[in-house]
Amino acid sequence: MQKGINNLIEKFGASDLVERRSGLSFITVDQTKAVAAITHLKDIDGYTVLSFITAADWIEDGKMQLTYMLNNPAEVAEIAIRVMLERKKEAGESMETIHHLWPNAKKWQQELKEMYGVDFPTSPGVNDSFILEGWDDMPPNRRDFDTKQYAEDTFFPRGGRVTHDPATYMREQLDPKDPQYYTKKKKKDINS
Amino acid sequence: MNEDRSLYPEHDENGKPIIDLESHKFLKLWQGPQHPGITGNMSLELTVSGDEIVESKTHVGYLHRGFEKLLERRLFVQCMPTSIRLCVAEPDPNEYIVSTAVEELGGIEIPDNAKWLRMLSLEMARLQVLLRGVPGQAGTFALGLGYQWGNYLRDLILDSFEELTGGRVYHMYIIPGGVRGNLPEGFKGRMLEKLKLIDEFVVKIDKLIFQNVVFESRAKGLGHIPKEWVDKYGVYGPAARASGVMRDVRKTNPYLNYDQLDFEPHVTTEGDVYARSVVRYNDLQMTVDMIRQILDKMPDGGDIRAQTPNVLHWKIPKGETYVKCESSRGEYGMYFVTDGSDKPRRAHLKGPSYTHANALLDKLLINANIADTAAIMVSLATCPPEIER
Amino acid sequence: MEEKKDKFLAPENEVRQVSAPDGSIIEVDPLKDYFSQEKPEPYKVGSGPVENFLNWARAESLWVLGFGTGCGSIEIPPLVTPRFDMYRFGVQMRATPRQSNVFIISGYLAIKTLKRAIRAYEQMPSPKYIVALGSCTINGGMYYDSYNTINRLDQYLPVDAYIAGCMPRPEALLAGFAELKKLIKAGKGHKANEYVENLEWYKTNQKKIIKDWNMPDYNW
Amino acid sequence: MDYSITKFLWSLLGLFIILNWGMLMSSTMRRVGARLAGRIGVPMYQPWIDLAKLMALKTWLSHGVMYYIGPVFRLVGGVGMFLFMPIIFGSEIWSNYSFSGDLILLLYFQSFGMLGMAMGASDSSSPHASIGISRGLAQFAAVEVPMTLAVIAIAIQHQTFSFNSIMEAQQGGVLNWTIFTNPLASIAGMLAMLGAMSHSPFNLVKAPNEIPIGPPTEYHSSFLSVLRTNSAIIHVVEAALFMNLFFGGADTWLMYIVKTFFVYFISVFVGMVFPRMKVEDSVRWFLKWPTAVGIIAVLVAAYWK
Amino acid sequence: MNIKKLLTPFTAWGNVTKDPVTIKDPLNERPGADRYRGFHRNDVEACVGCGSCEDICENEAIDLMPAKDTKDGDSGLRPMIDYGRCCWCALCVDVCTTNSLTLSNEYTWISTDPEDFRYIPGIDKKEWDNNNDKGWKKPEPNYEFYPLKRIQPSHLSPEDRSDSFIEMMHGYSKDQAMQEADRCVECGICTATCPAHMGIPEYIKAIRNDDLEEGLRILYDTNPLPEICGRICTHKCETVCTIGHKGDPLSIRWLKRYIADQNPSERYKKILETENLVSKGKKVAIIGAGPSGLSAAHYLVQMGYEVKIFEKLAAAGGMMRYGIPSYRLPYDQIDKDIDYILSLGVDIQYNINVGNGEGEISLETLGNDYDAVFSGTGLHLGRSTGIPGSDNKHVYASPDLLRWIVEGKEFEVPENVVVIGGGNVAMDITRSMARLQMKKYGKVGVITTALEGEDKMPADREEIDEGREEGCIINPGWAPKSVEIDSNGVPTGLNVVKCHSLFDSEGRFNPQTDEDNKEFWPGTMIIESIGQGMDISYLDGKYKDQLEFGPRGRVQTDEYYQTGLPWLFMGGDIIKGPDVITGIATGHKAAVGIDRMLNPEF
Repeated sequence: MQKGINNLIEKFGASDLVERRSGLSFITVDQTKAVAAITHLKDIDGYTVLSFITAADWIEDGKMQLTYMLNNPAEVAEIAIRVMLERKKEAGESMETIHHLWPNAKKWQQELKEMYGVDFPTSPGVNDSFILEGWDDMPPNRRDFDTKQYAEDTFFPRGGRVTHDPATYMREQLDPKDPQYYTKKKKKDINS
Repeated sequence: MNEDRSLYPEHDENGKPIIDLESHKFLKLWQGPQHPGITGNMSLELTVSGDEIVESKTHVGYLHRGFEKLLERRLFVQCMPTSIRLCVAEPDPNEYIVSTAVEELGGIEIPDNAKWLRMLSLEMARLQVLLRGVPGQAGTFALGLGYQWGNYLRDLILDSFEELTGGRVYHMYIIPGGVRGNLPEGFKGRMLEKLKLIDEFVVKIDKLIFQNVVFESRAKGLGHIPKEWVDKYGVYGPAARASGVMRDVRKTNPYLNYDQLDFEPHVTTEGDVYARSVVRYNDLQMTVDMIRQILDKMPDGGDIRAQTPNVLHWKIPKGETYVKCESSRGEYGMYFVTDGSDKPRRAHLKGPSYTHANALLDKLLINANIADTAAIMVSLATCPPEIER
Repeated sequence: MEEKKDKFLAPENEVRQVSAPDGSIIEVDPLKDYFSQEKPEPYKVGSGPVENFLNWARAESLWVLGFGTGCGSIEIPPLVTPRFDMYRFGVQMRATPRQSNVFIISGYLAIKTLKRAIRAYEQMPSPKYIVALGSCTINGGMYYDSYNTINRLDQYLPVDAYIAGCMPRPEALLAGFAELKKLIKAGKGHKANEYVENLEWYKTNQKKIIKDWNMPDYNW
Repeated sequence: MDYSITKFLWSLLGLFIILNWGMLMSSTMRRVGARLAGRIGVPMYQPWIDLAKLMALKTWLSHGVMYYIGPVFRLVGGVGMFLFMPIIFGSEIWSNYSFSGDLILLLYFQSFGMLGMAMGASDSSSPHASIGISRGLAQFAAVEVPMTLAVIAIAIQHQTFSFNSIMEAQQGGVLNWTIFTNPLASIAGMLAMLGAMSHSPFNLVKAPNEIPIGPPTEYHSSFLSVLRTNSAIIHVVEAALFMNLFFGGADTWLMYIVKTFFVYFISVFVGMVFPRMKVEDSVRWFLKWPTAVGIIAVLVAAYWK
Repeated sequence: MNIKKLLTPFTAWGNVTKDPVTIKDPLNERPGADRYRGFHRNDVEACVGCGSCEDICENEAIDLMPAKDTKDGDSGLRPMIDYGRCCWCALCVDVCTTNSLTLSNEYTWISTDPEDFRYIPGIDKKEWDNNNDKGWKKPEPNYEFYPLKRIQPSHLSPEDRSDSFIEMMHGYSKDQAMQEADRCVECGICTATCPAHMGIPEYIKAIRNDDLEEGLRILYDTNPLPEICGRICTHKCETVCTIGHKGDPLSIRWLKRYIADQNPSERYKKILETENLVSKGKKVAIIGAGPSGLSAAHYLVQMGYEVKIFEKLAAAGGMMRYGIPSYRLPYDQIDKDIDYILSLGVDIQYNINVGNGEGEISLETLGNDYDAVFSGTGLHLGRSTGIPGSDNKHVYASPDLLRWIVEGKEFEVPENVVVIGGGNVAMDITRSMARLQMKKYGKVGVITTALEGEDKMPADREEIDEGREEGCIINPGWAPKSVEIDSNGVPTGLNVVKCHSLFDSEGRFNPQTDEDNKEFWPGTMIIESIGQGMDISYLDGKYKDQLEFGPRGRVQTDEYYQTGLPWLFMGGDIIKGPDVITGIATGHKAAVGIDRMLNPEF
């Protein structure tokens, strides 16, 4: 087991350990203990590099997962800290900032605020727009944002395109009179 | 370099410069997005006093396409054409990390021949970037000659890519399960001929750039990254190696068959633009050597792809992984989450430019000359599409 | 009526009061002061042998704006370097829109870039031409379902020639320039006038997607 | 016909020839540079097409009066330099308006264009133009020092401020050229020339990598064509200046063309293989080496006489 | 100042002596590489319009547009590419099931009109259609986007099965079924080809999703006899399966059987939501409990009719029960399907023949008593070759023998048997006889011959191969000449001559034989299995005039199998086919026709 994991489990009550391969582990830490755990990993266990912070939206489970990827260059080991936030319907989950540990964390936090709506109060410039400009819809990376629908409504693709499903089209051609006689819908109608 | 610049502008107690634009002592200067001295479509909001930068802020998002969102609605194989466009200059690491993440979570073992071919395409991609990037560093100081020569050779490498993969810039060569073709007939011979030309080129740019007094005077001491910053700010690849920290995924976490190759990445301690270009220059030579080794060691033909399930409805069980490789700019990784469906739940690209171009660049540009911004950016090899994705 | 503050207006563009050296207070409205608000007029298209000669000159001296708006810009360096060398065809790169008359839209346009592209285009002196590269400018290409890239360039800017490909090779670009030259020599290179004549329509389309329209309608 | 009118017409013809030669020279140099890079380069006639094209573009932008006058000043600087320097040594009709103190006037005209540009650029409301021109003026001021020192050294050596006399003193063989008779002044002067020609490494003024194009950022269409006309003229005239001072002048048009080409080529020869220096570095450099050589040259010349 | 570093850069001027490396005429001099991914080409003859390219295209750049006539295995659609979307990744080429789609190495296309960039490769002629050797093609072998090899279900070895009538094919296990289902590209061409238009891709998808109840619902939408069809269907779908162009077609039949096998019969009603069927009060009579009759009964009872079946024999199933040996189709599986249909409320009367004779119920009675009559009486009479000696009593017709085997009727099994015929029924009787011989003598002595050559035999390939594994001699390409009969009136064997072609140049049946190349195959029993005939004598009488008869004595019907008599519908082998799935399809459609006639508002 790679360095630091025992500590995480014992001191910070981490759970759901997945050892993906040698030198890469995923582990869940409670939201309240996450920053302490990360600080511990950085200061004591040598995980001195923050590879990235990102999120994954588990809308079905009502969870917003934050992933902190920490790298220990000396041991060639990586730990991903998962933090499961309660997902809110209209964005606005909140998490403590870690920009005091790594200066560039503020950019990821700014990005998460913009793209996922996860707030990091006290992170500098977290409310500034980072990638998007003049965005007035829900944070686009949230799972319930339908990018295709948005694109079709906003950017109106070139029209005049139709396509045919081979099975339907063939049935229409081979059985031109009543190609749909077998379909479920019609039979249900009859049944009712 | 050594003058005392602390007097101007004054700083408040937090160490922030006090900038009053109304005083007319300062000027707001936008470098980009329409600007020849910027690495791609991004911009720097500079506050300058005379020729000196007192504050810098990186603005990105001009190339944002929402890749991570788009990948969430694509089948695993459909992720490939989309994700290779994450970084235009060097698309192959994108192909590699996405394919490998899919293979790892889907439990596919690729044939040995495909591993060698993947390495070949990754190293060729690195070579074509460095052929532009090494002389491009001098190009930012308006010495465009090496850049012109380098670009010609890059075109030759792109020709090889075209032969091997069928694409000039977007290769679509590495796909889940393996690669999309064996070496064409006579490829090795033609490649070795081109490498000979590159050997000549390496000597020529050494004379033109690294033996050049003006280049040396401008690049030395510029954009200095101390060793402590490497971890703190997240510096990767050649930039970290120029500051005396060994960072090369090929060496530290060998993937594919890199452990069978004989190579030693160059490490130096100066940490300035000159050191970074020297490290890149050595990388260029090393890459040429590695391609020779790969061509020498790789088997003559064989299986190119392991059989995957039907790609049209390939479902991968729930899991997450982080796959990384060494791009010409440094560690290039993909955080990939699957949820048991036929599409990824989350794909997050981690490119070195993200850290290089944001906090680090803002820091490095303070007190630099306007004329040096391009040089510092190029030396960090910032690539905007991988910042905003 | 209370004036609603535009939430997208950048702070430096807000109307503000500045004290002049003599102590008086002046109100500054940067949007009005920095840009010309005049509605543009279409220019006159001449005819006869002089115009033919000028068209020839325009065609043989294409100055391309160095603005890499998308992936396609990766194929511009090969064009100015030994392998393809477009200088010999009279195509040159310029660094500023004022001195350019060809705008290569190199692929997809994020909305943020579109805003800059519109400004750059409007700053170019007429007659000016747009060459659109790749699928993305025709019908959205790869990013047809992206929330941040446009689908059809012709809705926002007048396009003279499209080059198919993702991305088009340098040779295709050279062929595109050859085609553009043909158009100009035939006197068909006046899309800039179309833009001015249909300004309303273009502006409506542009404003539909550029939500933070904090610039004048037309600036040059 | 009145003498002054014929003189004017001859000068005009000379200007026309020099303008065309300047454009031909610039395309030639670009081709040489392209060949060095392995390219073919622009067609020989490209500058003329560019000029015609620029004329044909619509002008629809104004930044105020100085914005219009700037290019005119610039052109006046170039034409002025041309007018007060004899073209062909010993030829009455190609002597232009040279007079006994023309060298002093010429030094003045050298800065005239730069000042005009400064006025126009600063009025063009582009920060890049302002930064460019401030760099330009700083560097120009530094270049003037060794340049003036070299001119003073030559003036002392030949005891004259007249081009004709300086050229006359250099006749009768290659070894009579100033470059051999007064090598120190020549070195100072030639180094200053590298700055005056604004080629790499001393072209930060218009460095597109930081400040797109520099002072002329906002100039387009016919304004730009005026600037381009001027640059075609000024390259030849600057080259002719140094030719007259150090390379014995020209006694035929052929010699004129060969020598100006050669002198201009020196700056290209250096410029192609060096990156550009930062403006403070180049100021420092000019005030160091060329100035030192120039001072020695003046001292040596003063001692000798 | 370092003088060396001041002077070294000037060495770059050495390059001025070298000639430029610029390509002189880049527009013509640089064709794309051999593998270049340029513009699309399509071999429209090879393409079947399966739409896999459309499915895999992540840019939605491909539309399927009608371009040719639809025929079996070819949807008549061809891909249209939108170059406002395409990214030239060539996944469409790699996934192409027929390898017809390729990319050329042409890459220059400039237009001023953005609407130009759409075309149907191969149909809209382009200049790059002809440079066939250059450009991207699917890479060499072992590069497939879907497995080409079929997963074979386990089965009894030839030793174990050669003397037993126990079902020889085991069904798929879950893993096998999932793997096999995974190979489907969901083109749906099979759906159109299947006479019953079953929702094949949909139920295969249900297998992939491990939702077998949904699978069963999809099956019963179009086919009320899935257990039976899952075993003995002629699987026309598999012959057109697009995967079959490059590899083995999907085992659609075994997948269907997998769904049916995995659903226990007691849950059928719940899964299929047929627990409470409401009757509308109208009555339909069905003659014959074969596939078409059962199918019609199933759909009619679902639509709310009172249905009564009149069956001549003692058990339902028709040829499925009496014509197919139980090692292929065990009786319990037939019962599973039939019992479910009967449990829906279908009334059935056995051992009653419809006809004009004594103890028979006449069609007229049915026509009067019921609102509609569906007749699916099938083909029960064996056809004879008519060669000399074929009228001997030891020369049997295969339907009779097969029925006897099912009924358990005793008959003498000789040591040597000769079977004439190359169809599936011939294989059935061959292999059945082989099993009986094995039981009795411990060895097999069956010779089967057919007019057709080895490659043209109508029987399924696996039937032939399995028959050979079991020891039968299958020797196609011979024409029967005469039956040798000894003095006791018992045949001693069959004289055959080599047959080298079956049809003449105009496609008419006209076997060409080589009289010199002849053989004698010994056998004391000769079985003729060259097709079956129908018995529609019950139509005789007053209705015969109102019916129209077409070729081969078949009654002419409209597309709902309604005959000239509005209340009489006919289906099954006597109208179309012969095979089970066609019977089911006709029964289903006739049921819809009856419903439309009786309830015109639907």
